[in-house]
Amino acid sequence: MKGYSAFSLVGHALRGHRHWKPLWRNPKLKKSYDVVIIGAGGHGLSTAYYLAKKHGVRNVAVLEKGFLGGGNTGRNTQVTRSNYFWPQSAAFFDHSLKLYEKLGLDLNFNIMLSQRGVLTLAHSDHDLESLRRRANAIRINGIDSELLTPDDIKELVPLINLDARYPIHGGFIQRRAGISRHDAVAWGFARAADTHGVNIIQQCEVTGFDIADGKIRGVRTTLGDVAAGKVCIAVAGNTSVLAAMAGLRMPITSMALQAMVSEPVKPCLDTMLTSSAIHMYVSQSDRGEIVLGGRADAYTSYAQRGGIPTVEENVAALLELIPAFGSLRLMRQWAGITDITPDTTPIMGKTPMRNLYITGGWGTGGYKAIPAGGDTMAYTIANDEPHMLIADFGLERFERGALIDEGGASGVAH
Amino acid sequence: MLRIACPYCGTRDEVEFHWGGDAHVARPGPEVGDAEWSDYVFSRENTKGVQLERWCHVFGCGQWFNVARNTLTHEIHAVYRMGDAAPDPDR
Amino acid sequence: MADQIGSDVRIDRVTGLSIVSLKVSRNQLDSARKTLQLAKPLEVAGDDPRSLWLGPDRWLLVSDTVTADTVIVSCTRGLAGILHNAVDYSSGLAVLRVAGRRAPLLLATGTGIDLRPARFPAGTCCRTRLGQVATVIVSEAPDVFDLYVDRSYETYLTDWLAESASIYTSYAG
Amino acid sequence: MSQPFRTAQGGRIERSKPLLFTFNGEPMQGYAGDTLASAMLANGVRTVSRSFKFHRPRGIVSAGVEESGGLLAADYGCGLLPIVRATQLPLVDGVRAESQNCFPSLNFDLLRILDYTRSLWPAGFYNKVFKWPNWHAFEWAVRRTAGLGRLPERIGPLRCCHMNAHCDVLVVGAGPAGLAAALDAARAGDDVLLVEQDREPGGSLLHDPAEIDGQKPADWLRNAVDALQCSPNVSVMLSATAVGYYDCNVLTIHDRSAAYRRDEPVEVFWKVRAERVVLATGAIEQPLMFGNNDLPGIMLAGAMRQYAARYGVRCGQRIVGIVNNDLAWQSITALPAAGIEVAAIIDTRDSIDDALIDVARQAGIDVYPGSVPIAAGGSRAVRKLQFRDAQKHPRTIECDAIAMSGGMSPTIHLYSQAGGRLRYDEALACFVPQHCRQSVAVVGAANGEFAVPQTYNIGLRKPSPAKTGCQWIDFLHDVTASDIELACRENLRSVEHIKRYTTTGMAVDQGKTSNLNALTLLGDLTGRHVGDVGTTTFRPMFMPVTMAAIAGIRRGDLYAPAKRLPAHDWHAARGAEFEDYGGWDRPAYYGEDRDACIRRETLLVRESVGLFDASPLGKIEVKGPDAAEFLNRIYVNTVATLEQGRVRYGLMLDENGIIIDDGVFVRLAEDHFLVNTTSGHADRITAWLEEWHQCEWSDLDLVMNPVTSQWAVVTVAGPGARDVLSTLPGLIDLSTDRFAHMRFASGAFDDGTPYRIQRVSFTGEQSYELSVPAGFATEYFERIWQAGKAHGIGLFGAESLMILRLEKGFLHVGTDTDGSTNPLDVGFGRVVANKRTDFVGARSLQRDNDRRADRRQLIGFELGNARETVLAGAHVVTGRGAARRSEGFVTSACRSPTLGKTIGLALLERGHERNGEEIELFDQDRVVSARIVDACFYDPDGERMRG
Ligand SMILES: Cc1cc2nc3c(=O)[nH]c(=O)nc-3n(C[C@H](O)[C@H](O)[C@H](O)COP(=O)(O)OP(=O)(O)OC[C@H]3O[C@@H](n4cnc5c(N)ncnc54)[C@H](O)[C@@H]3O)c2cc1C
Ligand SMILES: NC(=O)c1ccc[n+]([C@@H]2O[C@H](COP(=O)([O-])OP(=O)(O)OC[C@H]3O[C@@H](n4cnc5c(N)ncnc54)[C@H](O)[C@@H]3O)[C@@H](O)[C@H]2O)c1
Ligand SMILES: Cc1cc2nc3c(=O)[nH]c(=O)nc-3n(C[C@H](O)[C@H](O)[C@H](O)COP(=O)(O)O)c2cc1C
Ligand SMILES: [Zn+2]
Repeated sequence: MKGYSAFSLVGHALRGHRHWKPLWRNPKLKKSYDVVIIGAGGHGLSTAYYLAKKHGVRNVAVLEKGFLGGGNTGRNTQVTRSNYFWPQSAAFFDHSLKLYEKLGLDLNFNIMLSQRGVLTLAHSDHDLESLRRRANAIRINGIDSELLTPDDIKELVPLINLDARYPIHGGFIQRRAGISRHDAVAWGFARAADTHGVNIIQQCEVTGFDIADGKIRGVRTTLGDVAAGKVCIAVAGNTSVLAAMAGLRMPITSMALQAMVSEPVKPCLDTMLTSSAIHMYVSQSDRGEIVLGGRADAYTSYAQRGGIPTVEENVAALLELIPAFGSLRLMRQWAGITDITPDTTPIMGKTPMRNLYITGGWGTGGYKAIPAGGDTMAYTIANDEPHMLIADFGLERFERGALIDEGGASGVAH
Repeated sequence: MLRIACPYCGTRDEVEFHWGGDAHVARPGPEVGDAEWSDYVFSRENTKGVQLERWCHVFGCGQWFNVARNTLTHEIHAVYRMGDAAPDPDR
Repeated sequence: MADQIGSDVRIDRVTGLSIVSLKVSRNQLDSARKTLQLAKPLEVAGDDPRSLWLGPDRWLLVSDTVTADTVIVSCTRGLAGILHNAVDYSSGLAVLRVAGRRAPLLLATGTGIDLRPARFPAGTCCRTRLGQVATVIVSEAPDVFDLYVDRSYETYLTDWLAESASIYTSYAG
Repeated sequence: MSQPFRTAQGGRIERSKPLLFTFNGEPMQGYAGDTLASAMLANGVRTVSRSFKFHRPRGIVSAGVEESGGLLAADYGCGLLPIVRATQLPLVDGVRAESQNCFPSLNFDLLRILDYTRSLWPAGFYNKVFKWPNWHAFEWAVRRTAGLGRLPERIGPLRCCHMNAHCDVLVVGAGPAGLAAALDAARAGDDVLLVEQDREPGGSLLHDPAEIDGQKPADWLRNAVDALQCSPNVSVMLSATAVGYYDCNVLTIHDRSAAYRRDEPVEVFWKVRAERVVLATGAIEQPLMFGNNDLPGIMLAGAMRQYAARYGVRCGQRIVGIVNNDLAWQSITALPAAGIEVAAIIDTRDSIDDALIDVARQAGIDVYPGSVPIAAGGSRAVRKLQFRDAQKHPRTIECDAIAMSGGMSPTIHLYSQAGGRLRYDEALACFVPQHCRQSVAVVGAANGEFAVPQTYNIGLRKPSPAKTGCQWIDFLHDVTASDIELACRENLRSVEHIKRYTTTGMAVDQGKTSNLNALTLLGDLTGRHVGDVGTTTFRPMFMPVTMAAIAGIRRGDLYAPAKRLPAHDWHAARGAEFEDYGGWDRPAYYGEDRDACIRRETLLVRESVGLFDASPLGKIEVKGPDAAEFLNRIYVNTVATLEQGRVRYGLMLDENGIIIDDGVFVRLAEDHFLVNTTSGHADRITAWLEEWHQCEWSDLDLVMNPVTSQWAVVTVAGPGARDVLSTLPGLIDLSTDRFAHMRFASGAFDDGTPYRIQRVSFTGEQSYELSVPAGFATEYFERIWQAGKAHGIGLFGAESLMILRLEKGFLHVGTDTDGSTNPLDVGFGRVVANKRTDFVGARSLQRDNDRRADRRQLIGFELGNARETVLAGAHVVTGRGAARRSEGFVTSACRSPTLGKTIGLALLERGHERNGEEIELFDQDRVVSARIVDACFYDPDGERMRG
């Protein structure tokens, strides 16, 4: 992998930047692969990367119907945290955060992880009790979490309005949490996977599976059929669609989750702020835009756009917390299709169909999980047994009724 | 923003309604096995294309009804009352 | 309580109404509608008590002369043999009257329903969402609307109308 | 104060109405009818701000929404707002304008260093560096250099609201095309809404002298406007921009018509539902690519003509035109009339209509067909232009302004938002509308009709071959042609990758003047046809919208509705401290000192008698032959066996077997029930019951009527409860043998007021819930209050109630249960076992997982040490340090005033079989020990409750 560094940048600058290598190649689709991964989002790409890097499985293709990183990975609000309630979730997401902390150097690509802290607000004493419940759970899980008083919060966010319609009674913060650059994560993993020999094929849509005696043998695509030893579905909002091609029904609803940005201004918000009570979260990007989002538009949608009611909700909630933002202007709104599960916990691992694996159900919160998701899925695919960190995330948990209810436990799941 | 034609009140804004998921789901009896039961409780059609779904006009007449809506374009092809038969798809 | 915003719209509280909430079994709707001349969809019918259509099986019966009990009794008599439930709801709802040239515009700042006179003539009644809360809007006469809202929201809706009216007035001059 | 660049006469400005304003503190003068931009140009201002990334000087480029240079901070009464477009701001008296993004001053900006070291900061450089030790170490610096402008210090006087509207035809854009469309619709008798973002209608008619329908544009315009004003079914909105086009022909409009007033500025956010939409949004002129094409003084040709014709402003003394199309010739040849010297027109096309050339020559303009612009010269503003003529001779012309035109591009943003598909038109060299699902028509320039009746010839759009100076693509994000080349070289060739890697088109103008050049260049570089390259996705907002306008009046108390008790004021008068409980404003306690009050109220109920407002309790009447059967399917508990006049407690589950609500239900009559829900869930459970009846069991014959708000509920609890109530004339005999615990009765007081009374207890004391019509709430609270004085009655709030019920070990759904708690976990095993018939969620309780012994089950605990306390949210832990593990958590806890010790409830693994066990409670690293005890801490046999 051609090194990126201050020196190489200066060197290339002197030569007019005429000699930079492509981030990835455009290989031709081969007739067969050991592993075919459907979807070149963060999860598909990191799974491919770790398969090649850690498990020596290099004959891997990642098939992408559009452009790589163009799905939810390329349109999310970047919250990167591990303050989850249930031990299984906490262990998994903290593994992810730890990988994120080293990812820039590991991939030799700056993913701009900004550990500015994620602050969750409580708007009533009852809220505060459940935050305390969460904060303690997280601490016991070995993850940093601190309860804050309204004064502490005012100090962190001087612009905040403590006696809002839902007054701020306190909150808790995970200081190691923060945001990172969504596109860079996709591109960094793509570039690294490519250097390890992975074939990333863009503009190649999977349209069906080749199934014989209960086993997946390959996939049908818009560029022709491909034989595959193993296949992994990593398509987020389209999980149900792909699963249906293999005859599987999913406990998933695909909904449009919106995000929006203001015009960029000089730094005025240094932490990531979230509130489950009023369903809104906000941060300021490095470029200066105020980036906010909230609830999904509450009905099935595969159209990558949202309506106006949610925008009104989110903006009104934002101005309730930070009235000063009222004079900023909203520049753009967009949406991604999120695959939401009943317990807002992902669905990872093997499926009833042999050689078919799935990593989905990421819903509104799978960006922060990209490194760990890839790491554990790569293990699961390579060894045909679930990695211990995701043992409880399997599809079978629904039949058993063994849900991991993070939604109920932690409100907004971004 | 969706505009939905309530069969009782006429066309109203999305914000007056509550989305209720798949229509025409049969509730199995207590005798079924875990697999069948969880399929009923958790599995969703989640159709990409025309989906039959339930909506309730919570801010209006309070009635539940069914809608045939294209989840890709958000176009609404049919609205029909609870208990009415689903419209023929290739219409 | 009478709140005057400019000369173009005023908001008053209407008191002393007897209101009965009537629910009729889905199986016997037709006979019920006939015997009591209940309002058709999106309409107001009768004069005392008047019936306001809220849904296919639900009406409000409103009188400013007789008590709710009298209305209920006549219901029970009229609907003998028909499964129904008529309860006094006079205390459950607050009624606000919004009147004046700008009344429709004031309402339009908070509801998406089509209030153009042609589409919402006097005698129209519909339950909708106004300023975030469920409200029954009855068009009594051109530029005169009665709002029936859950009692617990009366203060909120009144404040909401006042604030909206004041902003709109300073906008439109 | 002179306006050196103002023409002697002409223009639509009111020279009789001078207005004063300041730019960077310097006083200047303009006229009513000016925009801030035209006024600044009239005063000879060239450089107005600095660019986003490299802090290069920026001047005014356009006369409209596409402005990429004239963005500054301006205070017109709403505080010093950042990123105000000078071309969009009507000049109002006293505007204070300041340059943006420059330090220490506009003319000397330290960060220009970034420009001189430009080659170190190509597109995506930050992905390659700043990785070690970590990004956070560099981030602060990068953040400070980024960002346009500052958040205003103070919050301005601006107020905002929404407006909803319906119409048959919504016409966007009041140029000739829009006006014509509006007139047609009006004649057809449709309700028409015509919106125009400019402050006057006319669009290109305001500066284009060409005749239209054989009339002078001004006359045509006047006639059109008069005709529209005469038709009652037409309304025209000015200074109103259509910003969003959503499903079902819903459009949003940002109405600034009242925004620029000093007193009471207002912005309105419209949501319009239209049967049909006509987009007459015109077209935006595109820049050309050549060296230093971003220098102040380089403007769009059409804009120069607009400034001359509409504002009487000369954009320079000696101008050179660089063009590739006929329309631009019209614009430039119109300038001399305004006393502007045009030195030359340089056209990249080889063959040009002779008529055009003649016009130019007559105006004394040199003409250079088939030429290639090389680069503009000048440091802070343009001084000269270098180009190569048809004979490939390098030439240089001195000038103080350049009028460029790369051709028109239709304003199809809204059309694309609507889901409209675009097609690249070879002849017009731009994207034009093709097909749309929604009912929308596109007319005029927006539809590619740039020059009716004349035809519109345009040459190839391509970057200058010469490498002198940077060729800027995105003037706002400082993206150059070489950035695009670099991205291609690094194989980011998809249009979406290019956008994200170079950030072209992502600035505050959303690429209005950069996207087309970027796409064209990308096509060239990757050997693709522009049409195949495609565009990026157009999304709302077409123009950025003030967030306060989007929020409307949803600020402060109006952000979300609060429910009020019928006797709210009565409680307030008695010192109630109100807090939000599930959407209701309820007394948390009465008095000053929170803890003292809560303690006092608790003991009061235990020792004498307390009064509590329980009005929010959900009340739903269920009536009909199948009512019992229906409720039997809803509740975990058996309903059928309940006798008339009796009350029973019940749990409701969802289909996954999780507890969603609890409360008592009453059998009023054989076929008539009253269901009580928790206060916070009244609406949700009403909907829940309706859903099951309408969607699943519509065969069951019953009717439901929610009566929550009709009945106010006065809870009287404590040893003296009966004595107090018995004083109410007309109430039934309350003696226990007549009216035992869990009984219900109804009647009327002597004054005729109807009442309902049920003897149920959430406090563990003798307790009655008396319901009277909400209209009588205050009266009856007062009466009982007076009657109770003799018995030492007092008020108690929600907080002490929570303690009272905790001492009693009563469950509070949502506090002591969460998204995973089933009835077995809270000790309802026997009830479930005894239920013979199916009910909602029953089947889920059969799953092994729901019967596991090691589930988290509800238990009671007390602290050994009388002085210790613990808070809800603490966890029950085993092990130390890294080995520490949570076995569950405390759901409720308090220091019991009655028992003088700290007690609580917890959801604990295998809790039910661990009675008596010692446990450790962990809260933010503090650990206390406790003992598991029976969950009922007070009066276990319930004598006080039943007595
Ligand atoms: C607005 C928004 C905000 C969010 N905010 C956060 C946040 O703050 N923090 C957080 O952790 N998470 C957040 N999320 C969730 C997060 O973005 C996703 O969970 C995560 O990106 C999922 O990654 P993925 O690789 O599984 O899916 P994607 O990135 O969507 O990749 C799936 C890919 O599969 C491709 N594909 C689909 N069908 C096919 C097919 N048939 N053939 C070939 N390819 C196909 C798609 O084109 C897509 O590129 C947010 C999501 C959205 C939409
Ligand atoms: N004498 C003539 O024959 C003559 C003169 C002028 C124009 N024309 C023809 O008319 C056409 C140009 O006129 P046109 O009406 O198509 O374009 P136009 O530029 O004249 O008018 C477009 C109008 O739409 C407004 N607008 C754009 N987006 C908007 C939005 N989102 N919200 C609100 N307003 C918005 C603009 O401010 C502008 O006023 C061309 O065909 C031209 O040849 C002919
Ligand atoms: C964190 C974040 C910040 C963004 N900032 C900007 C921005 O400054 N300008 C802009 O035009 N779009 C911005 N976008 C939105 C993208 O332009 C784009 O809308 C989004 O990635 C979805 O892609 P699509 O609109 O092409 O479907 C941002 C997106 C994200 C996730
Ligand atoms: Zn309805």
